[in-house]
Amino acid sequence: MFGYTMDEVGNIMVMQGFSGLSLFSVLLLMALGLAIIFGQMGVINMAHGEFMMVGAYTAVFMSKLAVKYEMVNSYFVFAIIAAFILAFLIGYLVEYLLIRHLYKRPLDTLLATWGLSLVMQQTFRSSFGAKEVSAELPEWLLGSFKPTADIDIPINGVFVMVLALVVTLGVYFFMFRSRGGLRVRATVQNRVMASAVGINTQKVDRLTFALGCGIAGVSGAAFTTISSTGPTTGSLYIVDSFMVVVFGGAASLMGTIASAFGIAQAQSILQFFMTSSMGKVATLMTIVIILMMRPEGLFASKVRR
Amino acid sequence: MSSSDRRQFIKKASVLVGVSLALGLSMATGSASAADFPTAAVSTTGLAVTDKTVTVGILHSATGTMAISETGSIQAEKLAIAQINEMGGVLGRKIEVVQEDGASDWPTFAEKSKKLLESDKVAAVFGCWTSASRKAALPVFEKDNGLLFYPTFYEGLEQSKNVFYTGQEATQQILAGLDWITKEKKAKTFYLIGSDYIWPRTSMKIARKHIEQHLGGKVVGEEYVALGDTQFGSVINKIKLKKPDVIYAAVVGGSNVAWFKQLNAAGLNSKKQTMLTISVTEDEVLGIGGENLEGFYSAMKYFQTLKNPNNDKFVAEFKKAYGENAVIGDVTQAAYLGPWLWKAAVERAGSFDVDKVVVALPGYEMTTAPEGYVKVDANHHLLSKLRIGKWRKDGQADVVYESGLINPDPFPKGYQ
Amino acid sequence: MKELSDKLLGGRQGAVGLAILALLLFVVFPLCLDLFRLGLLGKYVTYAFVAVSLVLLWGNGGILSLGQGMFFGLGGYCMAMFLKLEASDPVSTKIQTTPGIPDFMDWNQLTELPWFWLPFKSLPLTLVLVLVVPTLLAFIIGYAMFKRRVGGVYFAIITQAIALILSILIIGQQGYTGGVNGITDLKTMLGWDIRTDSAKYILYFVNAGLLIGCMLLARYILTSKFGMLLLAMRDKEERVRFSGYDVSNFKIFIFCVAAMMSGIGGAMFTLQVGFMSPSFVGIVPSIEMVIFAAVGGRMSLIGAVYGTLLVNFGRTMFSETFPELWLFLMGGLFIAVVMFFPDGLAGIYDKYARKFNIAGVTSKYVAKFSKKAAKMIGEKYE
Amino acid sequence: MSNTDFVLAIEDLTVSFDGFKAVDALSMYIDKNELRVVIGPNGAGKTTVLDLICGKTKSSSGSIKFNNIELTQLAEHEIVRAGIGRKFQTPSIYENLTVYQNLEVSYPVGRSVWGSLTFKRTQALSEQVNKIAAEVLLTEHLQMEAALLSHGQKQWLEIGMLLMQDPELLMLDEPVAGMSAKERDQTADLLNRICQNRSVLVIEHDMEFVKKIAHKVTVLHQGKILAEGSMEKVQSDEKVIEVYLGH
Repeated sequence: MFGYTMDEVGNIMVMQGFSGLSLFSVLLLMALGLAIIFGQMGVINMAHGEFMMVGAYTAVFMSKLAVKYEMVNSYFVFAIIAAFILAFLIGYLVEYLLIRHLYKRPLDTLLATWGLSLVMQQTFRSSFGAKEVSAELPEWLLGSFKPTADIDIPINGVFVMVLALVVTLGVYFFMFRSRGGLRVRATVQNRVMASAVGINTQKVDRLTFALGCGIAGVSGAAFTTISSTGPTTGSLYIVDSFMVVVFGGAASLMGTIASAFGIAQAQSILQFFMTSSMGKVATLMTIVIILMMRPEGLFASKVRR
Repeated sequence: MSSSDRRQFIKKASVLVGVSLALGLSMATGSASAADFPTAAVSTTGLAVTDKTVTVGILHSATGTMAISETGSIQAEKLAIAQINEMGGVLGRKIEVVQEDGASDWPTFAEKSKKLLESDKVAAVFGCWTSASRKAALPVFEKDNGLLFYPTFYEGLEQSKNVFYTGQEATQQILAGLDWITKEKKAKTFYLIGSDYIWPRTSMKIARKHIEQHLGGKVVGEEYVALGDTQFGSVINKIKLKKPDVIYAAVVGGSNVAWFKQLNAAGLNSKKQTMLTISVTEDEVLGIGGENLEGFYSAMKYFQTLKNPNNDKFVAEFKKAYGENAVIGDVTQAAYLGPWLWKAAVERAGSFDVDKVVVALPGYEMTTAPEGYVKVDANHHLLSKLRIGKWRKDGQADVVYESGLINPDPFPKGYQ
Repeated sequence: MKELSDKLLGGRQGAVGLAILALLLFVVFPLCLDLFRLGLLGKYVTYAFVAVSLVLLWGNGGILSLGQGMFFGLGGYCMAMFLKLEASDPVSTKIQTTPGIPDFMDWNQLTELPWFWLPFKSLPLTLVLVLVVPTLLAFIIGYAMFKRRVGGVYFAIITQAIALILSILIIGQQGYTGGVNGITDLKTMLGWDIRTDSAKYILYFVNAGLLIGCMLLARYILTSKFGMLLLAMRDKEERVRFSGYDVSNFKIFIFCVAAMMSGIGGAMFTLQVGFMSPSFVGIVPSIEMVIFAAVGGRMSLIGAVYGTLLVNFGRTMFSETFPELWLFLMGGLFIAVVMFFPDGLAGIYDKYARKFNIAGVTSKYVAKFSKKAAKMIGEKYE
Repeated sequence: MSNTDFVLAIEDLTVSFDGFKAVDALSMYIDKNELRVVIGPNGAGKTTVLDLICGKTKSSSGSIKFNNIELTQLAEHEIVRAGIGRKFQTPSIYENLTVYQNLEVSYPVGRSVWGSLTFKRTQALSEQVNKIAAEVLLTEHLQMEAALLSHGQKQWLEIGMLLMQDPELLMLDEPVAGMSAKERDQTADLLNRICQNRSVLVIEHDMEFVKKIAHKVTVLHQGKILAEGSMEKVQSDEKVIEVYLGH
């Protein structure tokens, strides 16, 4: 076929399948935090990418410490936990100072968080410099698995995939199997009723927002293994994240997962057969056209409005 | 004369010239001073020249996305100006600097150029980094008859009376590098990949013509990624399918970091794959991480590890000024040349007037450049060498090849 | 006639406000600022077109478009294409492989002008296209979205994505568009050199005049029944629909008007700055223009203009003195406006200044001053 | 089927949300100048029926004919222009506009984009506004911002806005919710006046109020008609007592 042996084509298909899955987990990690904040709470968090960068810079910072104390092989797990905690705390603070005053004005959250993203970018720049930085990665995160001589499975891809799975399961169990999640869902569905039955909705809001930010932090830390860390890197993620969430039907977690999968496969295949930048344009264009025909997203159910 | 003989010769010559130049200068500063060059005589077009000072402009992005790249250039230009002032300035006048921020926004570059030229009346501007910012500012320089020293290696296809290009144009950076890798690595097949904008596309066009028409090689793939895209999975698989002898890369910015990280993770490290890139300098390594670059090649005219007395001194002073951890990339060095070239031209012309300076500079041979000997061509670009650096894990490169002097050719016939 | 003038000026209060703005733009600034600063101001004024369009669309209509930069850019590109063709005559491009086409096309191996460049050989056609191209795109987007009742947040996000697509396309198709460098080195318009000092003055006044014109049009729309319906739709879209109005048509119309105004701004930008690049098409400029409108006051046409001018002057001043602080200030300002002054400068003015009838008092001085100023201008240009 | 006599003829109307049939094979007919009240327990499908008639919800099957015009395929604004006005459960008025402007927006002239841009405020308009304002007892508040009205006045304003359109069929969803006893009486009078030359369809819970106004009552239960007829007849119906009036 096209002058290649069947073996070669087979190997490429395996690896191409893997890069589709890997892109899927990247998009999913990117979008999960936003799916909670935007999908569940209706807050348009334009600083989402910057919260990811909080995580990324935490990882970079931890790696510097790790190099100093010779813990390069084990620090990354701690870095991810630290990234979660730090982003969670900042998110908590931001909700308290900013977001809670704006719940009735969703478009204004967009503008205010855009302002926030500028401030955060400059903070990164002032504290870590304008240049891109990179985290010292442990040996076990580098290189690739080789199930056969001609197939390479990137370890960092696998790592991101595993992390995406863990975080998704975590979110799922929290939202649908715990009392905390029940409170969140109750508050989202009917704020007045929830507070009437004794749920502290303000607290729930704050924790939900902080949780979304925390997850963004985790994904940011994970992405230091596959891409860059700089003051403005966060802005690269924002459109993709929103596309995934909106395309999935904002309020549905399953929708987010399915849409991340769909977009990842489409982009991965299109970028294989077209040039990369045209593949990206074609993907975005498809999403926009589908959204124009089905504005409620792919996975919203029909209800009396 | 073999290349090593020649290097020897140039080294000796440069030491000699350096010494004599230094002597000459000390004489100038010692006895001459500004009094020998009355202001009315050296500045007839209303530039900001007084009996004691002359004002120049620095115009780079201190904020915004391009600040990452342009910071080094600002530092180098300021260092050069400080050194010149220490030596007594230009025509006995201390250089004063007006620094403007282009804020990574192209119209701002045009507007700040206008301010520097029309309000501040600066005698020269050292600045711009991206082609887009230069293209935006260029009409202003041409209209107001200003003087710009532009440091970045770029796609060529431009030549202006009002601009001197201290970095390499595309053919200088590309042709010799491809020749070397074809010979050294017996490369026959090439895969070209770049960010999707004008510099990579022009560079790849030249590379493709050279490979196909002069080297007898074959281009098996040509790929462009959107600026800022960080997902390379599919691209890497395409490369694996084509199995090129050499990947020839010009990916920039955040994409560049993702490209190297993901390439390594996909098993395409330097043990298995030869890559020659024209978009990685010491500045980029910080973000990419030395471990991801180790063993790959860059084609540049300058690397920080270059061994010559000029460079040793330059690196030492740069680190003294900006800290031990400061790194110096190709563009930073090119930016450092700007003020020195301007000083030389002014002294040759005996005047700050742009029209005279512009005529005086071509033909000038500079022996004190950290990169070694350079000469200003009539087309306002520099004759310079190309080096191939092999990256080490610590983020520095070993220079494994050095070409002869290459003539700049911004409008290459047969490559358009 | 009385009714028409009321509609255009928005009553006495509106007329005074507009008169003060016109006085500033036409008399005070040209007298006080040197040509360099005036050129900057002219550039900011082109952004004000977008801010005014956002007052219509977002402040009054409740439709937040994060893609206004796209229309600004399209208008600008239309104008730039005309100017570029004029600058690429066969004589001045004789070193090219194919003389007579723009330089970037030649570098990209194009040997003839692409078909969509052909209309831009004619100035009248170009002027029409400056208006039509942005409007048409807005119509297509608006028709697709509003007929399906996509609104609010979704509209904002989708317009943002479209702006991103357009900017990737422009950057990627550099043989046709000039790529990331944009269309540069524009010199003359029908032989008239747009870079000379006198041309700068003329363009500035044309620009300011067009802005006032757009504001009058916007004022007319807002004071007509259409304007009342816009407000009504913003607050209770459902009710308007069940009062017998086809809401989507109204939204499409106002989106098209806003796009057209932004396009005019873009074309004037190209003329004054001398180039156009994709950096005006993407997400960041689009959101920044929303910021301008928000700072000035999303409900106030005049406020939005002042907001645009102030934010941009602030940016210029700050980036000259404290570049590091600029983003903090801009971000902080934006948060503060959204949180504490949702109606922006105009809101603050309404709250405090109107108490003291500032407008009434100033209008007297304005009348006096304008007579003097007119005299001065006369003398200056004699 | 000839149903020319009826203003509104609903036949075999069904709508389901994800399998749940909110309205199930419903048929209902309304005469000229009739004032019909629909009652039923929560979730019986009352509001959904109004939504279906005015086009807010699209039916799964069945037909709705208004003066023999099929409504199910029309857009909302076309249904309104055909002559149907609808008041929502919670008062739906433009809080940021004055009472006068609220009424003006509802004036059925200048309904196209161009028409609204060239619309002139005529003598006829102000006369109509004043007449309607008097009808709904808001003459004194014409220049007041609508947000400042009392809850009852807001309900009246919305009715007034509908009257501006002069509809042939007026549909009111719980028009007296949140009103004082006096206001209820005034509203009952208002409704009795305005059904002189049009049909009115009302959803209401308040039985006292229903008694005052209803010509005929329809009882809905689980998307189906449980009973229909005069108030007395319905009140004595055993099934009705069981599901609704009983508790």
